[in-house]
Amino acid sequence: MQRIGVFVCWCGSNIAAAVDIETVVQAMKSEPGVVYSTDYQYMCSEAGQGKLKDAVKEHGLTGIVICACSPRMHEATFRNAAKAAGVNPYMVEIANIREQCSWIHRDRAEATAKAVVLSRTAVAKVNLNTPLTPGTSDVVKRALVIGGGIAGLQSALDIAEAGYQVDIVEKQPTIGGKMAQLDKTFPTLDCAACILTPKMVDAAQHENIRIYTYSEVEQVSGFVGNFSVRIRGKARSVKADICSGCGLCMEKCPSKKAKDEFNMGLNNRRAIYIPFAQAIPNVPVIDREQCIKFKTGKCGLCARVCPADAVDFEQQDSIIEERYGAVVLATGFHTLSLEHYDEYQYARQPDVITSLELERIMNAAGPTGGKLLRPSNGKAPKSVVFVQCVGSRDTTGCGKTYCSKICCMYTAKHAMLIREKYPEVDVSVFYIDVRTPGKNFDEFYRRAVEDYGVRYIKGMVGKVVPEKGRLLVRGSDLLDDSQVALEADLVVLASAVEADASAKGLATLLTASIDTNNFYTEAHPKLKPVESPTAGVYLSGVCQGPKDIPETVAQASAAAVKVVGLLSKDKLLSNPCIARADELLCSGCSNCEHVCPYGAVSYIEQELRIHGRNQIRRIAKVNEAICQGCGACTVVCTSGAMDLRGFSNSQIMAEVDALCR
Amino acid sequence: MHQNNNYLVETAAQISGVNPKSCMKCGKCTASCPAFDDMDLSPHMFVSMVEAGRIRELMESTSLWKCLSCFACVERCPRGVEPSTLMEAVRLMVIRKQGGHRISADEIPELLDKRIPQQALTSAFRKYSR
Amino acid sequence: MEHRVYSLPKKRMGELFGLISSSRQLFLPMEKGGQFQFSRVDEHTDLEGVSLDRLLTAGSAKELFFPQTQQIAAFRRRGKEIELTSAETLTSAFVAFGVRACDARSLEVLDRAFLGTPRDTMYEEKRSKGTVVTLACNEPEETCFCSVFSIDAASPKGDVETWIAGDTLYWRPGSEKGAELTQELDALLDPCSEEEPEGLIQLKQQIRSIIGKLPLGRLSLEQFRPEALQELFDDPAWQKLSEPCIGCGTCTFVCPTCQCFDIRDFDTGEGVQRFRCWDSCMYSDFTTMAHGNPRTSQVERFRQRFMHKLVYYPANHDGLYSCAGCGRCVSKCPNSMNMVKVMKTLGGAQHV
Amino acid sequence: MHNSSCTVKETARKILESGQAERLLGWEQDSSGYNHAPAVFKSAGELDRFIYDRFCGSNLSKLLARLREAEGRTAVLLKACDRESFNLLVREHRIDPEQVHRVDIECSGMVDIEKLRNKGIKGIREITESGDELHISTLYGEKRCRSEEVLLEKCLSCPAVSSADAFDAVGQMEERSSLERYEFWKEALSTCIRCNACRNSCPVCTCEQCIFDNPRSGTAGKASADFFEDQHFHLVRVFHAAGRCTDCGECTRVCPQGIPLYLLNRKVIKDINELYGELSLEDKELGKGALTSFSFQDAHPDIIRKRTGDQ
Amino acid sequence: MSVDKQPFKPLIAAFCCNWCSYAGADLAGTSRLAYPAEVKIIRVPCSCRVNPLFVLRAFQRGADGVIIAGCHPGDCHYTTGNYYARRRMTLLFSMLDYLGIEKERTKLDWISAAEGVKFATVMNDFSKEIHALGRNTRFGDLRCTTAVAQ
Repeated sequence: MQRIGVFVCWCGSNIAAAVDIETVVQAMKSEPGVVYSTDYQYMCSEAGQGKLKDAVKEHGLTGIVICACSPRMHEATFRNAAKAAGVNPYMVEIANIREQCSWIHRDRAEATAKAVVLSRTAVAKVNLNTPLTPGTSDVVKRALVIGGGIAGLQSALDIAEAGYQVDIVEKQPTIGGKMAQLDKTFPTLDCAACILTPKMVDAAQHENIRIYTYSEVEQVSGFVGNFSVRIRGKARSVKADICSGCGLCMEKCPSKKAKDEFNMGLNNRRAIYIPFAQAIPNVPVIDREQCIKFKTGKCGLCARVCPADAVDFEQQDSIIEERYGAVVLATGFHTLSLEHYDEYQYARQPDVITSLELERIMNAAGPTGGKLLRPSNGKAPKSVVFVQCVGSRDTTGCGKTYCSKICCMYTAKHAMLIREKYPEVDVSVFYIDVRTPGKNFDEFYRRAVEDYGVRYIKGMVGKVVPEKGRLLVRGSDLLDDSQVALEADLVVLASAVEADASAKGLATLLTASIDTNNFYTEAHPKLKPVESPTAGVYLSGVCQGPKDIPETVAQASAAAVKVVGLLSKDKLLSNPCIARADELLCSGCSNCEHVCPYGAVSYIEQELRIHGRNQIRRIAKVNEAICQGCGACTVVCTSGAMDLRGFSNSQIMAEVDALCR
Repeated sequence: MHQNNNYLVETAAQISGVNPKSCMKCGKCTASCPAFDDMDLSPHMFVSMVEAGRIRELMESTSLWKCLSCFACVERCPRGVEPSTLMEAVRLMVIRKQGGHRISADEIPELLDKRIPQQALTSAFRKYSR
Repeated sequence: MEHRVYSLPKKRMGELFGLISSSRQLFLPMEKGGQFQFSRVDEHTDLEGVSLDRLLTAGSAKELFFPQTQQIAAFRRRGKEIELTSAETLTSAFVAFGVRACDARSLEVLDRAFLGTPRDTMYEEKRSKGTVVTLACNEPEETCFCSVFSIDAASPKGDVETWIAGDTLYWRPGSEKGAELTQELDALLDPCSEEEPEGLIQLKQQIRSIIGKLPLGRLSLEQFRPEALQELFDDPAWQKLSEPCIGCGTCTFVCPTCQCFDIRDFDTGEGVQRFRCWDSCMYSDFTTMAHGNPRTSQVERFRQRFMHKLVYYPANHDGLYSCAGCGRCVSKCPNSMNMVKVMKTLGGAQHV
Repeated sequence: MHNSSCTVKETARKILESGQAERLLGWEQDSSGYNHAPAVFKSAGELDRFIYDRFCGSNLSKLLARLREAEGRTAVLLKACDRESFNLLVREHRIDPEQVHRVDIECSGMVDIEKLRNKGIKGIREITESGDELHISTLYGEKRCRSEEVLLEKCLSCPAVSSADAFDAVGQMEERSSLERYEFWKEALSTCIRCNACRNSCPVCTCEQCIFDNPRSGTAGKASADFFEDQHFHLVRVFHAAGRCTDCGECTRVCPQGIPLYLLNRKVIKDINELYGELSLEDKELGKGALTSFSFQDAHPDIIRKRTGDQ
Repeated sequence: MSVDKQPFKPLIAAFCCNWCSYAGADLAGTSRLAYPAEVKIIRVPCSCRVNPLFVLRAFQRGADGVIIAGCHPGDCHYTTGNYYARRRMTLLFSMLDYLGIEKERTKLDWISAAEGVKFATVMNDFSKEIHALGRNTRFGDLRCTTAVAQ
């Protein structure tokens, strides 16, 4: 049985004016468990807290009820006071008789009666409270960044700069990601490589950063502060430690038929290759599906010419096991495959290209050396038509329902760059809406229209038809209420951004949730935009939703700050008001696991002694470091095995009883 | 019978099952329409007028009868609005209002004209007779 | 004391019920929610629902004397004081009409449990106020095996014994209580001239002949002797027998002789109301004590029920079996396991 | 039925003889001709007592869950209505599918002996089947009855037996006024004797300890002294099965008081079907149920207030 | 009923999630927005913590109405709790309605921490509905109602 002290606060006249304090004090004296009941003008004051501490000593209180303002206001204050007096802070409950009583009820008798009910409800709860202690767990001072694009690099650099170890895992042979493929960046039109490659070098040279390229995360276990991760380094077939990156092997390689992924398949590469000149690491990789040696067993030319003897056809995948305190997801994006959009003829007409392909064509290091040429015949185009929203804002299931956010700006950029370099080329853009929120963004778009003479047509393209070696683009001009048919030499499609295919698998590994579009879900859309619902897992860049480079970098740094904040702690204290399964009642049905938003519930086979007999049962275990205490699991538990400390079934039912009495 | 406007809007929605509010005014329907040149109201305007409740005007328009029901707009619409279905609904409303047969099998030979697509005639027969 | 037989034309039974219910509460087998059970009849009741053709009510007549839930006491909190009130409610005199021979025997079984030492005053109160009017079973069913326990369904023992033979109700008081009731009904009941009228003799013969043909009528009780207790207890067959048992309490709740109850407190928020309610030895929480539960597996619980009925009870009560062969468990078990199968399996070679 | 009965027995024999399973869960014949109890058969020799006929209504998957700890594989016979329960038990880890040899058997409807009795047929000695008729030989003469008239409630909407819509009765109940529904349930549920047959036969109810048996749960209410407790018991029972109930019909079959419990379970299923439809593939893969998943577009509970206008 | 001396004073239990609706109630208080005193709040961490048993318990103990308030869809502090609550309560309310319990006695609403006005409005409206319905006689436990009825 508890020894409960009730302290009724006047809050000056805030409570006392509407509630008869003495009635409440007297009423509480006859409540079960109450051994002391008193009042004071300002309980939250130094003197009020002193009164509480004295009462604890004098009456040997084990539980405390404060009838005062909202717990959101002073719960922490009174818990600390209780702690100072030697009572467990979680033995304190607040009856909210100010915000939810004295401030809203005019009738004194009515307000007093309600204050009594609210107070006795708190007493009923405290009677069932148990002392709780926050759990602690250690923090491994190393972070893992998954994805080596601009998002991952920025997060890694920021974490490393703060003095913590970071590993980057990148599945491609080089870091750099999508940004490395871009030509210029809006709205300043500076060259992407010029601003990205220094960051790549910084990361490669940073003493706190390790980079695992051509590697993938294979298994994750553990929880915030202590994740165990298994990384598979795929065999490059080239010994990275001795390769000097001279490039001889690539020159000599006779297999030349592989599509160059970096150049969006616009040209071919060798079977042994470095994706691009500034790749990091500057170590080639053998594409085993293309390599003649791997296909037929004959050749091996690269090995023969290599001055460092670095080519190793026998190389095996390597497995790296490491522990991390935090994980940053920066898995980036892809552009939507346009197979469902027959009307644009993308698959059939080489001169219908995507914007990312145009980036490579425009890029000085690209397949055309930076000259705008038609892929079909290598001739300069006279007219270029851009089509916006291809696969975005599409609710039919072929594309994506969301706006890809970046297309309006990069299309304006492309249009402007073409008009600048080739003023004789006509450029038209079909758009539904032009969306340019961002610093200097709208000005940029208007410049394309006003200074560069890009023709913006409000309407959509219905069909692209090949005609006499050119492309006839049939569209509508809604402002004019007309159908337009433009002859074009190049049609550029702004295909939708979609989450990288690896996102879904990683979400499962990390129990980070994803939305229906496979973008990672943030812990809170407004207040926790860089945290995933799984503690210790953070989100960086487009993997959370479409965004441009400045936004990506901003989020990457924000995620890094969160990681640094976590790694700076030696121990993590966890909220003790969390779920716990009664192992004797648990039936192992997995329902709690299904609803836990944090993946805090796992199942173990445990030997239990039941009726004097040992039995192995499958039972739920809540990871105290991960559980946030929402209670979703408690309600799906049919046997009532799962309960929430601090808000237990019996506590809430006692509250209901007291409230309805 | 006098039909008030709300009734017309509801009927159009009921027959077609189309929600014109999902239109994002991209104009892809109009861009795709092979009968555009003959129409005074283009498909996107059609949707927009249904949304605005201007059904009576649509019922009186001649464009209504120019639609070939080729469903290019239905196929291409990224929002699943189905302008052609909507037109069909308004056509039905006109027909139901006027009642009776508008075409019979006997009349078809007379109407046969090389310039009329056969598909149009068949669908007209299907639609305008009972 | 031998009582004489009275008769009443069957069509006047409505008047009989009216007369009984004018001075006492009357309970008759009636249809309610698709089921037949003993229900209170008064002047407003539509007697259409009365069914005396249906052999058995879903629940037995036990409910009238030992209800499923009965309040014992109430505790109320006054500040920090507790006020106790006993929930002694006095029963008014009542008549249960249409009780079958098996149910009537079951009351004898309950009497031994409740009216021994200590006496169960709540049961005693109801028993003393209740008059049992039995009714002979014109059409026994294949699930009946009362004859195994020497119960004569053709001549059911009760405070009053009745028969419906053709168009006539025959009425014979069987006890003082019954005689009193008979006197109250003087205006309606017509004393017969013979000691046993011809119609009655014929009916009894007819019933006995059917009982002779019942498929379960010749079960043997020979094996179920106190001396065989240990042997039966250790019989490996229990394992197999209990396999289909899912531990529901259906058999115990429809059983006319099951007498176990639990005491439960209900917290009303301001106090406690204490009830007693039927319990079932088939339940995992049956007789749970501080240390746990004495029977932790279903096979033990299953064995307990049948051992109690067939061995422990007769051992303690002069050979009276705690089963009346009503057959309710035979027809109601969800998984078709029942007393009969137990008796056949354990009862000796001739039935295996 | 007779044919399939022989085939099932033959299948059972093969399984036990070949050692595909250590034991087989089936039904054991009773001399009454209808009271066949579920039983475990450990060898082909024991199959003499095996039966599969019109009176094998019980759902064996529930009993299978109890054999979880038995050594070796158990073969189980599953009628169409029992299969979903089996799947659920697998989903909720109450049965290890590796330890089970599952045999799907045909069924053309099971007979409800209570319905037969309600037709006034008593003193049953033997029941034989001929075409779609049952011939019942009783102490009181020969009786006949069309088998479709006396099928178990669960068979009446089984696609294998009938084309009736399982939700018709629920729909009719919904049509009634609130007060009528209240009166209906008050009468129906007040006959409940709280014997727990519905719970204990339900394949969904496999908790190690039921909250109704747990005095600490605050819900244990053995003494149903107020009508609230009858409502409460059935409401909680139905709710615990919500999104999990497979409409196997056991609760209705076993209720000794004949309470139409299917009207409750099917109401939840109907609601789930109408409001939430099929589970997404992903949820299915994860083994989620209707109440352990959600969609952003789910209806707000106010939809209930709008649904029927009456008081 | 007409002989009742005292006017009907209903009892309404309001389960409010700690992060949105409880804060919304606080804001209503801070803004001095009145709602009937019969509305009494129980704080829960999330609307998904509300077990249907709690709702039934409240009715058993004599509550005339039960309302659950949580974060708006998409705003849940725990990201998904209110979605689970929405489904569960929809099915519960539907089942109660099916059993013939007046469907106006139960409600679920979304009230954010900024919606003090909405909190007061919702509670006022709900209370009005309960007043119109009168005492809960179909779904209470007679053993518990003595105190309320006095």
